[in-house]
Amino acid sequence: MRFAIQINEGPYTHQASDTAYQFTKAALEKGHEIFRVFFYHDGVNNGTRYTVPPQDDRNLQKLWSELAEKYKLDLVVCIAAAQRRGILDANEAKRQGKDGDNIAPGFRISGLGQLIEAGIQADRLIVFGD
Amino acid sequence: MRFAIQINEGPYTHQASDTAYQFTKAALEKGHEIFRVFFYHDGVNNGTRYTVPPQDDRNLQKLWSELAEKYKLDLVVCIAAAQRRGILDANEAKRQGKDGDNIAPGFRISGLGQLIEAGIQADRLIVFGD
Amino acid sequence: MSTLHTVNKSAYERNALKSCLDHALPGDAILLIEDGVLAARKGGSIAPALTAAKASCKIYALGPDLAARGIVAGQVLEGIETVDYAGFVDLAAGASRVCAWL
Amino acid sequence: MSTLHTVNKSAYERNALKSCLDHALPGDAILLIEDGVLAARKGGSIAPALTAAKASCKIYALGPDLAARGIVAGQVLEGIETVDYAGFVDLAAGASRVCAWL
Amino acid sequence: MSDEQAKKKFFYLNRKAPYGTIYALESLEVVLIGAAFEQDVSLAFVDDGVFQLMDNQDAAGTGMKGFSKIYRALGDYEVRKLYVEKESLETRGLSIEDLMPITYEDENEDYAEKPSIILVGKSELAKIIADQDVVMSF
Amino acid sequence: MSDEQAKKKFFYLNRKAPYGTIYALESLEVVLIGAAFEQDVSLAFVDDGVFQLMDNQDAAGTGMKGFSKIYRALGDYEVRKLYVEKESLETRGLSIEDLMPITYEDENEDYAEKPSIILVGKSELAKIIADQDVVMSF
Repeated sequence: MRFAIQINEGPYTHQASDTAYQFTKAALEKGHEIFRVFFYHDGVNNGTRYTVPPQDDRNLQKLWSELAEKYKLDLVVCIAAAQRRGILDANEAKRQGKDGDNIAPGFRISGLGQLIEAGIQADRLIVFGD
Repeated sequence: MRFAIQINEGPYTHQASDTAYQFTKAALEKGHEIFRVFFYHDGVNNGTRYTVPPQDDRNLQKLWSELAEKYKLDLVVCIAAAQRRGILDANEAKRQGKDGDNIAPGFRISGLGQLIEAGIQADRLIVFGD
Repeated sequence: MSTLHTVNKSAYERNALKSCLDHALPGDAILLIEDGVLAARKGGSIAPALTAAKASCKIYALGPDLAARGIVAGQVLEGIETVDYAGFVDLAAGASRVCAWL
Repeated sequence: MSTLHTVNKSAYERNALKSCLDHALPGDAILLIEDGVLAARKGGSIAPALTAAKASCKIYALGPDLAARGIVAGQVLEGIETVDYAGFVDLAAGASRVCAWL
Repeated sequence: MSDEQAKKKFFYLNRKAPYGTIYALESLEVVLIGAAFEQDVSLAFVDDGVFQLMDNQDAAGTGMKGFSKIYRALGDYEVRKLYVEKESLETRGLSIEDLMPITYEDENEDYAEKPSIILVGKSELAKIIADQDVVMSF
Repeated sequence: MSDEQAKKKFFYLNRKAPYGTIYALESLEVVLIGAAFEQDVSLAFVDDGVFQLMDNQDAAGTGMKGFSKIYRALGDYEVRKLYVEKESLETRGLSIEDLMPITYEDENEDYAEKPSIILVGKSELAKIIADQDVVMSF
């Protein structure tokens, strides 16, 4: 079966990203397909490579990046939500006249249409949030 | 009177930063002193200069930076909370081996002791959160 | 000396206002802000609890938050006073401590 | 075909579980996750509502979330089935749609 | 997605008040983008979500951007089914007269203005949910 | 701040469950840092905050870091007043036996172990709040 995942909250503050990660990993290990993971609202904050969580804690950004690499996951950060919250890739940084970017490996910035498309293409959309 | 302000949530997602800003501005305009504004939890996300909100919307980071400049406000971002969420100044970036930083003008990163000190030194601590 | 309690959550969604009312002492002030102001509208199921609390506490609602949510003057419960941000500052300065029910 | 409803909020703090129960149809499944699992503990004031819902819906709770919050096996309400993340995936795959009550 | 058979039923579940959090606004942004995909779209306003449709919203004093006008424009985006739950209104002391009027022009009836808001009871809404393909929660 | 007169009463109001959100953990981090400032410190566990003190917490299966052991160490930081509200426990079907034992060593009584948890009714807690200088809410 083909799943799509929507994550509405950033890492650490709410459990949403943790639960979504465990669900996604379990689905992949069962042989299901993940069409896309879409990060919306504060969820875009999962995609910054600037985080440095305590050494004895999980690093959610790295967990997502590694899962993406292993399974060729499509991790999409919503551009409108990212602009409000300060998540940039090199292109966006240039376009907005910012002096740096912070997107993490395996994440890409794109539009809300990618969420709608995920809803259309996937058999099930699962939303994790506050 | 001397106030201290604690902000627990990031910009846009919750109204906490908006309300805290309006309160702080009103207090200053009434001649009160603001000992410190302390950004904790997701509140640290108010201090990134990478945000690009829609042109017809308020820019909370800029509003805080401008208020800080006008009134010599002390805007402190909690270091532990900032590390979890990817807010860095140049020192922190170097210390953590990151390739850039995103702290906004007028904000500084420091420890939780600054919040306790604010509680001790101020006549009133006001907390804005979720 | 008295406490200023702030409530920023909808009483229809969360238990923050109820918990605040349970812990406010006679003479305390309660200020409804952000989504907390939704409780201040006449006719809602939370209105009787607020009306009862008025007997011992002074209750305020932040005007800009009422306006944002389309609650106009005549729709605010009798006896709830509307204040602006400067009024919020005065209430905080006038109390001995501020307790936020987040 | 049936719906899988997820509830991730404490029923003692918010109205999400109540709203979910109000909109679940007979044959639907309800999965308590994150702070939502707190409702699954025996003896709480929300227990009768969940017990009543069991008559028409199947109710599940996420085991790792129960464990994190110190709710051990014998303390879970009778008839609530504990599942792991793989079981969550199976429930989502087995329903026609997933509705999150955030 | 021009094939009628391929249309999916998208359902936006709005349970939160506006302004205190951004969910109402960012939900609307999804609806507007989603309209271009020509799916079957319904919005539901349940619990505090009914406050999103309050008439006379004026956010200027808070410093935030008001966005209530967008709801009125939904008809232009072919978004015409706004289910509002009766019980949620009643609990909050509201009636449909307290909500802003939202209409669309019916091209099959000489562009007559018709109301987009549909009052439903919770048992009716439960059946509507059970008929959807994709449920987006905010 | 060595002058006894200058001590302030700090009150940490914990109303949220652990793990679903980070507030419980980051509140504890403030308490630990704050202990070095030698103020008069009280913690209150009200509403879902009482779940923070549940015995037998094991977060391993969620991938999150468990932190319940920190509560047991509070005594070493001279944090000895943990007010737990009776009514909050009762609503949730809990009793004090469901909470982890938390103690401190009383240096005035030959380091005897004494319980840090103090059960209080809500009217009693209301009076305790009215006696504080600084209320930190999470």
